[in-house]
Amino acid sequence: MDNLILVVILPLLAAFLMPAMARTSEVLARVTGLMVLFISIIIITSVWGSVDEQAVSYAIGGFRPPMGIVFYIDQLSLLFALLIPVMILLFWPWNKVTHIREYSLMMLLTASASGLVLSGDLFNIYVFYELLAVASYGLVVAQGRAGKKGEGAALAASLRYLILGAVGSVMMLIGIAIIYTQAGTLNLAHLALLAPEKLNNMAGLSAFALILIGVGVKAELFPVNTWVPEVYGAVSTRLSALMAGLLSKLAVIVIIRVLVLLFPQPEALQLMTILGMLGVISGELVAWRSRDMIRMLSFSSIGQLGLVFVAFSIPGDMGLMAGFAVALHHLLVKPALFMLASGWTGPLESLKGAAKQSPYIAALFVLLVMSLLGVPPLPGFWAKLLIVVNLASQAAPVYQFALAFVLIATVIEAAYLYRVVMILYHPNQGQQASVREKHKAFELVIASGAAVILIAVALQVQSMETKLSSMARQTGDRQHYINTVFSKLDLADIYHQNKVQQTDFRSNNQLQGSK
Amino acid sequence: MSVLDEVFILCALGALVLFVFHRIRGIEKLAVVFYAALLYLLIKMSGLGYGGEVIYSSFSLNILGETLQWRFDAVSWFFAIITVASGLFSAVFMSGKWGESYREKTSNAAYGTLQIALLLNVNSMLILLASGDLLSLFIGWELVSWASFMMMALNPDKQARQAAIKYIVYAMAGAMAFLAAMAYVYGITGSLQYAELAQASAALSNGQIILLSLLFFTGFAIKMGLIPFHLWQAVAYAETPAPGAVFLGAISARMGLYAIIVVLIQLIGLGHLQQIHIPFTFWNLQTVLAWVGALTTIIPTYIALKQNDARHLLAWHGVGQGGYMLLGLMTLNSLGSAGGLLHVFNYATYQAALFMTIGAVIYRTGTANFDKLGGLVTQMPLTFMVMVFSIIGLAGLPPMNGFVSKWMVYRSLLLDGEPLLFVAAVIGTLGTILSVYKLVHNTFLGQLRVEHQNVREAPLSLLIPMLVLAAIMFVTGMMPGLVLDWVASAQLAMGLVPVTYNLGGIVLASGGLDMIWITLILFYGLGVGAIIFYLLGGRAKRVHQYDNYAGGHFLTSRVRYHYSHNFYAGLMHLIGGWYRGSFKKLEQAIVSLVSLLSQLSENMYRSAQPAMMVIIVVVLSLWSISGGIN
Amino acid sequence: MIWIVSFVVFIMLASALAVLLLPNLIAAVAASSVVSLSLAVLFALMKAPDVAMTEAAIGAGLSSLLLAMALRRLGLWQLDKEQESK
Amino acid sequence: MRNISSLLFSGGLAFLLLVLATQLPFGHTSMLLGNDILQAAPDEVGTGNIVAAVLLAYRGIDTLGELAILFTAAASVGLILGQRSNHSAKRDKTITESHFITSRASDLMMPLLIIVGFYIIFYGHLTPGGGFQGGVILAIAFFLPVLTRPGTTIDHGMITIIEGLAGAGFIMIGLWAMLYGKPFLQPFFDTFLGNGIFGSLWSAGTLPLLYLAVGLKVGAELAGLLVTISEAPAAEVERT
Amino acid sequence: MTMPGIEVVFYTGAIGLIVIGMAGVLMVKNVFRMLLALVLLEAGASLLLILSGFRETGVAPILLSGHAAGQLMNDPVPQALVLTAIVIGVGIQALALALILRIKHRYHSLDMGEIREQMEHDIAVNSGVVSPASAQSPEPGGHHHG
Repeated sequence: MDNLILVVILPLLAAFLMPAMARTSEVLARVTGLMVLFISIIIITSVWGSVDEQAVSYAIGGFRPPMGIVFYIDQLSLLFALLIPVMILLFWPWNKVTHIREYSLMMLLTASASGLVLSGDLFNIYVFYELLAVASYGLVVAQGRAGKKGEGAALAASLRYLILGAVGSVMMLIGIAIIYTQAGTLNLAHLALLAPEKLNNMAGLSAFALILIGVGVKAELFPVNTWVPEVYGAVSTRLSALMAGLLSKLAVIVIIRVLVLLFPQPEALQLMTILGMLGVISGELVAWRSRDMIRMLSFSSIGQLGLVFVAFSIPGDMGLMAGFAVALHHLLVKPALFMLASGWTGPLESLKGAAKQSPYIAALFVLLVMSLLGVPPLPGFWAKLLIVVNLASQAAPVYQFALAFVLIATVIEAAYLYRVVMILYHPNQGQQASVREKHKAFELVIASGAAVILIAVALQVQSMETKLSSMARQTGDRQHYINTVFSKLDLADIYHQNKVQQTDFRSNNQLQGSK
Repeated sequence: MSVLDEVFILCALGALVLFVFHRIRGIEKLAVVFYAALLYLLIKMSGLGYGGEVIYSSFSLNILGETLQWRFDAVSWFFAIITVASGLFSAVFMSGKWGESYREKTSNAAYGTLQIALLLNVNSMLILLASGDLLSLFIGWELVSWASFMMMALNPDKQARQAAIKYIVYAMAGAMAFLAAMAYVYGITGSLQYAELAQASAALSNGQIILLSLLFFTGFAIKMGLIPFHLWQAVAYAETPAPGAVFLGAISARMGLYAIIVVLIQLIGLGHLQQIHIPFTFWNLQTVLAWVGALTTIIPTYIALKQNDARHLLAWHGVGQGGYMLLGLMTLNSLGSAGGLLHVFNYATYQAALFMTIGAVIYRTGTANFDKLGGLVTQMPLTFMVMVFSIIGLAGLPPMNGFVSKWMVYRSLLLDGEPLLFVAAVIGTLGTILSVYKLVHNTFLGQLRVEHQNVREAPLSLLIPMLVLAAIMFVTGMMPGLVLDWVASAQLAMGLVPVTYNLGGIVLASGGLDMIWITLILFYGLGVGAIIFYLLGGRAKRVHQYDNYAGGHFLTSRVRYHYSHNFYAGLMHLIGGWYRGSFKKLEQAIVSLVSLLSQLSENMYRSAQPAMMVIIVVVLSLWSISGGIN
Repeated sequence: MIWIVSFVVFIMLASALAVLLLPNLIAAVAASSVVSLSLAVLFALMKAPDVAMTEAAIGAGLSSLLLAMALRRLGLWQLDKEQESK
Repeated sequence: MRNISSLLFSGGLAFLLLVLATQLPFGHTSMLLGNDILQAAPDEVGTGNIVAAVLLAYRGIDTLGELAILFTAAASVGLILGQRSNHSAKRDKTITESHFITSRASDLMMPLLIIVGFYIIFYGHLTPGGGFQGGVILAIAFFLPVLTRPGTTIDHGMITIIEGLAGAGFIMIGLWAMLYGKPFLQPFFDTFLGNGIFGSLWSAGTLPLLYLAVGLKVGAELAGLLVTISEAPAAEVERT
Repeated sequence: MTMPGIEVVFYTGAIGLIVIGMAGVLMVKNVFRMLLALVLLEAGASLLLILSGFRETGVAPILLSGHAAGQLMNDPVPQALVLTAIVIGVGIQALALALILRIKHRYHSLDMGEIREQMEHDIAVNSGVVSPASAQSPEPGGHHHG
C-alpha cells in the first residue's frame, strides 16, 4: 500500500526527466512514459480490493496527520487511480510528430490527476488541481487542430479557458482561506471532525460556494463552463474525450469529497442542485441547436455533468451512488462518442447515409446514444433511474424541480440524438459522403471497448450495484474517514486539544449508524 | 422452468438466430416457424385465458432493493395472443411474394432488418406484457418504444421519417412522464412493486392521485395516440412497409391500453378514479378519461376522412378506434370494459386485414393514392371481398365481430346513463362508416384506370393470411363467446366483474345479444330477399364498368370518370380543418419555445464573460438559501 | 503601526485601481508592480518575512519583468502614447 | 449591460466578503495546525525557519506539486512559443544596443546575485528565504546578460537539463527515504546526513538538499520562461 | 465594540484587491489588462490567506536566538501556502503571456470580443459548418455582446 504514492511520484519524475532524456534518445523518453503508466496500473491492481472494508491512509513524510499531508485510499480513490493511467494510456498520442513536451504534459496530467483523487488535504488538492489545470491548458494548445485556422482557435480557446480557470482557482483559494480562518486546519479528516461545529454556518457555505465555483470550472459546472464548446471545438477529439470523460470527473470527485466531509448543511447540496439542473437544461438546449457533432457532444457533456451534479446533490448514500453511476457511465460513453465523432466531422447534414458506408460504426453510435439516453437494459438507464427515484423521494421542493428539469432535458436530448441517428441511417447518401474522413483504428477500438463494457455491465448490473453501493457507503462515511486518518491515540489527543466534546463524536457516530 | 421461461428463451433464441442470419434467403420461413412456436407456447398457457393461475418466470433481478419479476396473467395473455398472432400473420404475409419483391426493391439486408424489427417488436411487447412490477413495466415500455421506432425508421419516405423522430420524441416524453410517476410512487411507498402501490393508493390524497394519474396517463396516452397526443401515430405507422404497418396498426398502440389497465385500473383502482373529483369542475377522473376516449373516437376519425392515401386513412382510423377501447374500459362496468377489451381483439383482426389488402393493392399497382386507384374489384375480387368483410367490421355492422364490441360499448353507455358519450361514440361511428366507404369506393369501385388493366389478383401467399383473417372476423363475429372467454378472465384479473356471456354473445337481464341468431336471421333475410327477387323474375343486367354516367355528364371510354378526388367535399367544407390545425399549432408552439430557449442559452454561452454574470445568480441564490442559517 | 498599514493599503488599492484605469499599458504594468511592492511591505508588516521576500522577488521583480518584456514583444512599448490597443 | 452585471457581481462579492468579516475570527484564529507545527517543528524537523519546515517537510508534496506546476507552465510556454524558434534569429530591432553602464553593471551584478541567490537557498531552513526566493534571484542573475546585451543567448538545452535534474533530484531525495523503509519525503532516514546541530547549515536532515533542488529548479524554470518570452517573435511592431 | 484591530485594515486591503481584480477581469476588454487584473485578484487572495494566520502580537515563525522561548508566533502554514500560491501564480501568468503573444500574432488583436469572434469563426470553419471563404462573422446576426 505504501507503494501507492509512486502512482503520483513516478509520472512526475518521468515528466521532469523526459525533455532532458529526449536530448539523447527520443524513443527512450517516450518509452519511459508508457512504462510509468504500466507500472502505475500494476501497482494499483496489486492492491485492488484491499480497501473494500477499511480504507487506508498514508502520511507523506511520516508526519502525524493533522500536520503532515496524508493520502487517503478508499474504493473511490483507488478506482479513479486505476482509471487515470488506463484512460491516459488509451488516449496516449502515439504518432511520431508529437512534441516530447506533450508527452511530458501527459505525464504531469497523470500525476496531478492521481494526486487529486488520493490527496486528503485541502491545499494539496488545490495544488494538484492547479497542476491539472495548467497541464490541460498546455495540452489544449499543443493539441490544437492541425489546421492553419485551427491553431488560432486553440490558442484563443486556451486563453479564455485559462482566464476562467485562473479566476476559479482564486475563488477556490479564497474559499480555502475562509475555511482555514474558521477552522484552523487543512487536513480533510481534521476538518471533517470540526465541520459540524465550525463550518456549519454562513462562512462555511460561502467557502463551499467558492470552492464549488473554483473546481466547477473543470467539472463543467453551469456558470463556469463556457470554455467547454470552445475548447472541445478547437482541440483534437482525443483530448476532448479525455477532458470530458476523465478530467471533469476528477473535479467532481474533489467536490464530492469536500462536500461530504466538510459541509454538512443541506443548503450546500441545494446550491449544487440548482447549478446542476441549470447545467442540464442549458446544455441540452444548446446541443439541440448545434449543427455539428463535436459541438453537440460538448454541450451534451455539459448537460451530463449537470446531471452528475444533480445526482450528487441528493443527500445520503443513495445520492452518492446515483452520482457515481452517472459519472462512471458518462466517463465510459462520452469518450467513445467523441472517438466516433472524430471521423464524422462537418455539418450534421453531411453525414446522411453514413450508416450505409460504415454500418458497424453507426450501430456502435446508436448503442452508445441509447445508453446515454437511458434506454432500459443498458447501464445508462439504471443510472438515470437511480437519480430520478432518489430525487422523487426528497422532500425539499428544489429536488422536485430538478426532477422535472432532468426529465425534460432527457426528452430534448432524445430529440437531437435521434435526429442524428436518423441522419446516419438516411436512405440517401449525403453529398460529402465520398470525402468523409475515415475513422482511425484506435478510435474504433476504444468505442467498441466502451460498447462491450456497456453490455457487460448491463448483464452484470446486480454486482455493479453492490459494488457501487459499497463505494458510496464508504465515501459517505465521515466517521470512517476520520478514524482512518487518525489513529485512536491521535484522535483522543485531538479531542483533548480542540475541546471537542466526546459527545459530539458519539452523536456523529449515531448519525452514521442511523443512515 | 415455467412456460413463460420457455417463451423468453425462445424469444432470445429467435432474436439471436435472426440477427446472425438475417441476410440469408429463406430466413422468412424460419421467422414464420418462430412465431408459430411462440403461438404454440401461448396456447399451452391458454389456461390463463380461461381463468387459470398466474404464471411466473423463474428469471428475476434484484436491484435497488427491488425484485424485478415477470409474470403472465389473463390480461397479459389476452394481449399476448393478439400480439403473437399479429406477428404470425405479418410474417406469413411477408414471407411470400411480397417479401421477394421487397428484397428486389431494396436488399437482402434491408429485408432481414425488417424481419428483425418485427421480431424485436413482438419480443419487446411480450416482455412488457409479462411485467410484474412498475420497473419491469417501464423497461418493457421503453423496449416497445424503441422497437417500434426501429420499424418506423425503416421507412424511406421523408415525411414518415420525420414522423418517426416525432414519435420518438413523443415516446420519450411519455416515458419520462411515466418515469416521473414511477419515481413519485417510489417516493411515496419506497417500492416499485404493484402490490405496494395498490396498497398505498388507498391512502393517497386526491391531489396525489390526480398527479399520479395524470403522469401515468400522459405516458400511456402518447403511446395510444389519444387526444391531444394523436398527431404522431398515423403518419408514423402509415407508410412503414406493409407487414410492419399490419403489425403496428393491429396491436402496437394497444400497449398503451394494457398499461392503462394495469396501472390505472388494477393499481390505482377503479373506485378511486370515480371518487376523485377534479377541482373546480363537476367531473371526476373517470369521466375525464372517458371523454378523452370519446374525443379520440371522433377527431382522428374525421381526420381519416380527409386522407387521400389508403394507408393514412387506415392509420388515422387506428387512432380513433383506440378511443372506443378506452371509452369502453372507462365505463368501468362489466359490459363496457368487456366491450373495450373485445374491441382490441376485433380491431386487430380487421385492421391487420385492411392493411394487408392495401399491401396487396400496393404490391400489384404500386400505389395507395386514391387519386390513382379505382375499379380494382374486377381485377382483385378476393382482395375486395376481404376488404368488404373488414370494413363491415370496422364500421361496426353485423355480422362481423366489430359489431359485437361496439354494441357492448354503446349498450353499457346507455345503461350507465351517459347519453352524451353515447352520442359522441355514434358520431365517431358515423365518421367511420363514411370513411370506410371512401376507402372501398376509391380503391375498388368505380372505373378501372388504364394502367391497371393488367393487374391480377393478389398472389396466394398474400391472400391466405387475408382470407384467414376474414374467416376469423366472421367466426368470432358469429360466435363472440370464443373470445369472450378470454375477455372475461382478463376482466377477472383486472378486478372487474366478468361479463356473462354464452357462445353467441352477451347475456343481460335487459336483453342480451346473440350473434348466432342475428347472423342466421341476416342470412335468412338475405335468402328471403333473393328468393323474392328471383321469384319476381329478377332480371339482372350486366353493365360494363365504363358504361356509366355521372350527373348527366356523358363519359367516353377515353375520359375515365372516377369520383375520388376531394371526396366528401361538402362535408369537409363543413367541418373544416380547424381541429387538426389547432393541435398542430400547439405542437409548433412548443417547438418554437424550445428553439427560443435554446437560442437564449446559446447566446449566454457565447457572450463575452457570461459565466461571471451567472455567478451573480449564484451569490444571490446563496443568500436566499442561506436565510435559514444564522 | 496601524497608520503605516493603512497608508500602505491605501497606496496598494490606489495603484490597483490605476492598473485598471491608466490608459497606458506600461504605466499599468508599473502600477501593478507598485501593488506587488506594497503587498510585500504588508507581508513584512504581518510578520511573514518569507512571503514578503517572495512577493518582492517574484511579484514586483520577475513578474513585472515578464510583463514588460511581453509588452515589448506585443509592440505596445510606447511610453508617450495613450492607447487602449487593439 | 455586461458592465452593470459585472459591477453587480463584484459588489455582491465584496458584500459577501464584508459580511463574512464580521463572522470570521480574524486576528484570533484557532491556528490548530499552526500551533501544533510551531510546537513540534523544532524537535521534529529541526529548522530555525518554521515556514521552511512546513514547506519542505510537512507539506513537501505541495512543494513538489508547485515545482511541477512551474515546470508545466515552462513546458507549455516552450510549446507555445518554441514552435517558431527558427524565427528567433530575427531579433527585435527596437532594442537598441545597451548602454555601457548597464552592461558593466550587469557584469558586476551577476556574480554577486549568484552568490546571494545561493546564500538564500542554503540558509533557507534557518533564516527567511529559501529555494524560491533564491531561485528567483538566480534566474534574474542568469537573465541579466540577456537583458543588457541583446546578442547574448542562453542555452535552452542547459536549462532543460538543469530543470529536469533538479526536479528529479527532489523526487529522488524523497524516494531515497523509501529505500530505507521510511515514508516518501521523510527528511530523516539515515544517520548519513544526521540531524546536525540545530541552527547549523547541515541540519534538518535532507531539507537543505531539497531546498537546493528547489532553488535550482525554480531558477532554471524562471530563467527558461524569461528567455523564451524574450526570444518570442515580436508582433508586427506598430512604430510611430 | 472596541476600536477595530489592525487586521481590519489588512482585510480591507484584501477585499479591495479581490473586488478590483474581479471587476477588472470582468469588465476590461484588453486581454493584457485582464491578465493584470488577474494578478491583482491573486494578490488579494494571498493577502486573505496570510491574514488567516495573523496575530497582532505574534512574531515571525522563525526561531532566532533573540526570541524569548514562549513568545507567540504567527501561523507558518498560511505563509507556506501563500509562497506556493505566488509561485503558481507566476507560472500561470507566464503561460497566459505566451498565449497572448501568439494570439496577437495570429489575430492581430488584443480585444477579447474580437478574439472570441475570430475564434468562433475558426471553430466553425474547423467543424465544417461554415465555409472558410465566408466573411468573418460565423453566424450572420448571431452576435450578442451580452
